[in-house]
Amino acid sequence: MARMTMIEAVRDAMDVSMGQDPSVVVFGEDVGYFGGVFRATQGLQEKYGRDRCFDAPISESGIVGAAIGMAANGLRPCVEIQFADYMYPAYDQITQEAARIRYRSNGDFTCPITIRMPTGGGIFGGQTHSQSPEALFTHVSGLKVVIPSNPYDAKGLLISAIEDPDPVIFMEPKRLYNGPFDGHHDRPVTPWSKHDAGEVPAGRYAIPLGKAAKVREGSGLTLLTYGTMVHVALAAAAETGVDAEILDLRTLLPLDLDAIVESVNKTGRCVILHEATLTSGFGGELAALVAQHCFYRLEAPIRRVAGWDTPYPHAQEWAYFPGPARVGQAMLETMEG
Amino acid sequence: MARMTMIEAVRDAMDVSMGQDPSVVVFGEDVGYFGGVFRATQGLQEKYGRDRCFDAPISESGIVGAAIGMAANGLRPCVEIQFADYMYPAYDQITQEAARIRYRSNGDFTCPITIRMPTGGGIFGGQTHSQSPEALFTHVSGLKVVIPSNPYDAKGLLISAIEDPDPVIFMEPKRLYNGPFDGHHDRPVTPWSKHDAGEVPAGRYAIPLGKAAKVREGSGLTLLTYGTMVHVALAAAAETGVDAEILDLRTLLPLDLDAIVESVNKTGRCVILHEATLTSGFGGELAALVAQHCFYRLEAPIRRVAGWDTPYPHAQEWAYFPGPARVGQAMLETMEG
Amino acid sequence: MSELHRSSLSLHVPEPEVRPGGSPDFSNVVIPRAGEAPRPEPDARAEDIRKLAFTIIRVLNREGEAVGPWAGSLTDEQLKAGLRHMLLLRAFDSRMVIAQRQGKTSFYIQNLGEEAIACAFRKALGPGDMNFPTYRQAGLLIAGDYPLVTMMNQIYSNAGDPLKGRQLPIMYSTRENGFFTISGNLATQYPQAVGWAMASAIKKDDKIAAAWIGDGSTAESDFHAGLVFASTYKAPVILNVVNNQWAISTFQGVARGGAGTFAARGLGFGIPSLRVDGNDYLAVHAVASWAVERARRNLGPTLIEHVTYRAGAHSTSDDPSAYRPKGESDAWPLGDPVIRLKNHLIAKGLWSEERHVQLAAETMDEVMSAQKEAESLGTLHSGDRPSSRDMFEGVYAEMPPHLRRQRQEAGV
Amino acid sequence: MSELHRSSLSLHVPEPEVRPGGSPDFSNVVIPRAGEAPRPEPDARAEDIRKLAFTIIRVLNREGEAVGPWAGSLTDEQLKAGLRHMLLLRAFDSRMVIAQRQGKTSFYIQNLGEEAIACAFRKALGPGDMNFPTYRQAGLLIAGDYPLVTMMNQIYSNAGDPLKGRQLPIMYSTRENGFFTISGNLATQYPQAVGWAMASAIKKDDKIAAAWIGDGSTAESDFHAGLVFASTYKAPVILNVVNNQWAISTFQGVARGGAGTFAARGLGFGIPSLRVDGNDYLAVHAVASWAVERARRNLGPTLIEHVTYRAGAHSTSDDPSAYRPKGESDAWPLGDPVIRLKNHLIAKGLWSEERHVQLAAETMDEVMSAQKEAESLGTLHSGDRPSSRDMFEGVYAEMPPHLRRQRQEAGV
Ligand SMILES: Cc1ncc(C[n+]2csc(CCOP(=O)(O)OP(=O)(O)O)c2C)c(N)n1
Ligand SMILES: Cc1ncc(C[n+]2csc(CCOP(=O)(O)OP(=O)(O)O)c2C)c(N)n1
Ligand SMILES: [Mg+2]
Ligand SMILES: [Mg+2]
Repeated sequence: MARMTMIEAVRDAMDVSMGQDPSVVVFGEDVGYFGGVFRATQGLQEKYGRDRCFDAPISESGIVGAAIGMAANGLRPCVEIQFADYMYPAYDQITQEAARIRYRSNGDFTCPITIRMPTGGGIFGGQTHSQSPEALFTHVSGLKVVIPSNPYDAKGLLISAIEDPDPVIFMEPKRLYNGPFDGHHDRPVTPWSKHDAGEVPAGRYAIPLGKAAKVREGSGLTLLTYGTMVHVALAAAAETGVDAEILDLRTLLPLDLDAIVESVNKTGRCVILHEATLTSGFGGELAALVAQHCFYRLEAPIRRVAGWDTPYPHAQEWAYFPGPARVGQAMLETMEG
Repeated sequence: MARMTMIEAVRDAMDVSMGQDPSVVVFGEDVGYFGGVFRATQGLQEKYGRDRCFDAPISESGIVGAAIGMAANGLRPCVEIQFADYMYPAYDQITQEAARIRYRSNGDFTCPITIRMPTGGGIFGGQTHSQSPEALFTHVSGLKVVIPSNPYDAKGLLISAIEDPDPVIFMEPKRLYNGPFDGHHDRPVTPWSKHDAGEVPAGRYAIPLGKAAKVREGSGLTLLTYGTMVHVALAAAAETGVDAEILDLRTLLPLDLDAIVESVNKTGRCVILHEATLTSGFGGELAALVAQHCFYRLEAPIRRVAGWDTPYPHAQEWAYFPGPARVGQAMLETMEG
Repeated sequence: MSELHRSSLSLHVPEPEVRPGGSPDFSNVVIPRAGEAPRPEPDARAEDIRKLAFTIIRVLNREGEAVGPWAGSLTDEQLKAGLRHMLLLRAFDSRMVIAQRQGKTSFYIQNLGEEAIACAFRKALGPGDMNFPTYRQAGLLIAGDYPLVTMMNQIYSNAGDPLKGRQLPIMYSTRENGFFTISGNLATQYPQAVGWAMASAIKKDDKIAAAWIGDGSTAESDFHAGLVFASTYKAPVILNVVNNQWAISTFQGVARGGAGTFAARGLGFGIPSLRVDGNDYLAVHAVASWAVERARRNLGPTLIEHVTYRAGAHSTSDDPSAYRPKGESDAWPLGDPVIRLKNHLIAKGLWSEERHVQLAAETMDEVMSAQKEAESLGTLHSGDRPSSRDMFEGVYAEMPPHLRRQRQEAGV
Repeated sequence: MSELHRSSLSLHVPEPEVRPGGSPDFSNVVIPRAGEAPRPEPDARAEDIRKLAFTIIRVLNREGEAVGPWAGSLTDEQLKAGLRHMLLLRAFDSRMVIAQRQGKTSFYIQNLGEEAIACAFRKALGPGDMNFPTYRQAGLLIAGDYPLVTMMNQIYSNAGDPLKGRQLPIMYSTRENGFFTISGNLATQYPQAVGWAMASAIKKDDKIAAAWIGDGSTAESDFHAGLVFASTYKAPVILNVVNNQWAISTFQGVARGGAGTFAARGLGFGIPSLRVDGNDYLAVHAVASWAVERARRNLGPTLIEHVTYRAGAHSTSDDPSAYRPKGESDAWPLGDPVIRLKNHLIAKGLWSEERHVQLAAETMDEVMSAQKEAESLGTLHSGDRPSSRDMFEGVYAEMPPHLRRQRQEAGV
């Protein structure tokens, strides 16, 4: 067992996967010699050779398109999109091709690929290094969508993603790479080495896709979230004293509906939190499910806290980011009715 | 006043717009000499010349990219994507560029473009001629999203879209081109010439974006829908006898929340209906809004009826399509509790 | 600062020579003589053979003789088999177009006039090689001896459809026969083919891939992505462009723009690029074999522009008389691939008009008996069909809970 | 069926000659002599001038003389102004890199080594022409006399930022100065530039557009879309490719693949394509003027590959010592654009080392006083700043109800 950052955990997952299965290949922009702009693939080219870890041309559709072809020919590509904000050129290949190869060929061809992408804001990255486009994937039948919130989960979930027989979108909250950011941007950052979830076992272990984690037991309300916002929610609970039950969804598609319904039926109240723009965000789906399945137990309106419906601004980053104050207030209001 | 099909109404809107404003140009795949695969632009090239209505190469990103540049240089392009299913190569240009030009340049550049696309199924078009990707647009700040359900609205809304100072996604339910399809695929099709909304005034008129239409007054429950499903909802109400108030949303972004809240607060019950895949569809957002704003008036869980979470199949089209039977059942269940 | 006198600009919008009402005119299409184009060594550099991207490699001359350095890649038996495949495909097309009109299926796309390309190409490939076809390469299946009845089952979405009714007619898929699942979205398969070939190289395998695209679709972005990856990683892939002059109603000039040919695009990537007479079975086979050798010897990709003419409508949803002149197909200077191969066999003394009529009748019989068999399994609106249950299967390897719930809700 | 002996394939992964630890080696970069390349008429056909896509057009020789047919496009005064612009840009960069390190802003991208390209190009354009730049063409603004302080206000996201703090630093926008709002997404601006130029032609205007892209970004799909549209509609646009050898850590060979040059890509579209010495202010200006004349005369697009070297880090987030050898920048055979123009002016008797030092000091003063002014308006984390209210404005021309509600909720 070692303490790792989330980047190290992600790298370790790829290392383990490449080590155990020669069909796993890794490529993307700057991932070869240099090891990626976030250094997630550092050392993999040296260890596994240039034809298993290499630089790709700056063509996201080419990267995903080639990965699909490789998967059809027996490989298990794990590719990197440098920022989630740059997945759009690949959106056609991801949604119209990868997601449907199995279905349209009735299993004659399959598409076991993993598409990693750093996601979310909080690094003053402006409109094109901050986006959280998960809802653009959760609407697509045939994809799986995973967002870890800590190093331990990141490694176990990424190994599961790479081993999964279907295409998995693996979104890495970049603000968590170095530590469990709780939204207090003006306070010193805690490193993962000071956090329990920074403990990452060596070797292979897998966390099943489709299972949420209860990161805080509580009875006052249920807070549904994922990624960076898990830590913001924890901070808000601590600061408001609201006895929130906090679910880290981890996999958005397929979703752990049972865990959600069980918790909301228990608490009778629900707050939903994500960093992405509110309208048509994944929070809409969550609210709809809760409203449907827990209707007779709900004691207060479901509240959503999310990024505003604007592009992600640069200077106003902290006014945009749904930090602990906004989350705390939504919790308190939800406790009131 | 003339009776028109929806295709004729769409064509008439472009004709009127091109006639009154020389900066309006129309292009897309096969739209020039031939007049488009659905014939929406028939005659426009002959009338306005080859440099105002012309064929584009098969490059959706090029079509939208070029339109953005033209808009920045004073034109008002109205472009056609041959099927909504083929908008994906343009998704980057639409969501990362068109939608954000005004914001990121603080109004120094703007993007008054209209992107028309036939949408929805019901024509045995299989996975790539049947999709309803509206939720992939409603999550994008800076876009407007319009879906008409009849010829009268189509013309008035398309004129508004073309005149709008911002980018508008204009989705045309192709199953409605020739008549108000109510989901009974095994019955003869009613033509628009037999329907009141087939009455389309000559010349310019505009229907404001962002306003829903109440297509059926009722007190039992509120049904929220748009496009083809408006007619399916009407059929289901007639067949079940449920006294549904049916709102045709017409514009999904910006949404007419006031009309929705007013109606649901009155009826206390709500069914949401769309053809797109259920999970993370626009119905999720609608349900979340209703659950939030009408919580204390709701007497039954909000039900969503939608396409299943599979790609749009070919042979099983009518099992996939949320027809009057499914809608009717959801209405009855919602009346019960 | 420019000191130029500024004259006003105007937009150039390319248009075909002739539209309905006019008479077909291909006088601007330069057709080089058969046998003229040289045959370079397969390890030639793109720059050294660039002329082959601006001519048309042809083997069969007007007299039906096979001439020049590209001749001789096929035995007599293979030639006769080729003729049979093309006739089979033509019969298949004609029956399926009628079946669609009869409402037995929703949609069909035919290959009329372009039969030589896919049929001959298929014979240059080996077992385990993989095509990434468009909807207009049914010849790959026919020449690969894929069962006609299975193709029809797919077209009818009937109980025998290997794709369970999920796909639009003619969107076949068969890994075993080296035919990747067709996509309705144009061009997406181009980088996929390159990726497949790269995987072969990564695995140190000896299988190669072939990508397919139409003239109009080369404008799509994924065409570029495919070329970039093929060029960078020297992937063992053959990049086919089928230039049949039309993209629905849009003539090839709109996608081609100012370049003389589509093959020229490949040169911009340093990829050896050749144009071939797509209506000449022998030429297609020879050029394909050359490219296959390159790929197999790890010499990298080849781009082939097949010059042909879409003699039929774009699809059963289309009526070309609205946008191209009557008789344009007959005026097409490269002729008909079936007649040309027939004449060659006759010139060689291997064939006769009588045997041809007989073969045509035989292939039609074969198609009709396959059709009968397929229809006994059902058609789109009657007989046995894939179930609604099938609709919910295969979205994922394992059905997740939400789909299970939906299937229950659907009561299937 | 292939009869070939099948040997196993292997993947070709291009790599630069040297990595950290090695010594810089540009011996494979062929540098033609200055003055050697011919200057064709602007209405030349792409095919007839294809050699210009494989050489490097150069004007300044080793002695600092302007030689050959491309010389002579600039007056002495213009040359001195060019030197001033480049020095200003260099001073600007050096101050802003420091400002970023001091935490006054979040991010910066410098132009070091590439100053000649944007500075000289800008002077070939006329009023009303429009650039669609990347983040590495600040020289367009500097040479366009755009106020330094406004640039800095944008970089600082301060109260004077014309973009209200919404954009990442250096993502400038100024319609008035012919500079389209920069996107963080690579290559998207290429088809937009072509569209802008098409609009000019549709309006029968006389304004032209210039598209900009880096070597690495030519792999993006939108590069292709831009070329297709430019080629088809003969749009009055100049398609610039700035080949600075690197795309973050990836050397240009990964995007270029098997083609000898990036200019070769343009030839595949029948677009006249030229390579120019990007570190030679005179050559860039001459080639740009030639392309401007082509566009203005409605002769269509031109592709220009500017051959240069990214002497600095990719951005302030990057440390190039991790992926390229020390001293590679100094070994770059085309030298430094500032020194080369300085030497030319000295050779012409128009300049001296003293005056150069003086000019460098003057430009640095100018930058520093602009900086002082900008900082008086605030920096990213201190002083006056755009408000949270500004965040909600400008998403649409008119604020829709849901944004109004959100603004209220935010209490701003
Ligand atoms: C991404 C995308 N855009 C548009 C279409 C609609 N479409 C189908 S076929 C076709 C024409 C293709 O022409 P070409 O590539 O020349 O192939 P051909 O039909 O001639 O074989 C078009 C525009 C599509 N299927 N996919
Ligand atoms: C669509 C997209 N993909 C990836 C990136 C990340 N990225 C930013 S700059 C860059 C390298 C660009 O290199 P090049 O085009 O050569 O331009 P240069 O930086 O050398 O000027 C990359 C990969 C991006 N901004 N947009
Ligand atoms: Mg074609
Ligand atoms: Mg570069």
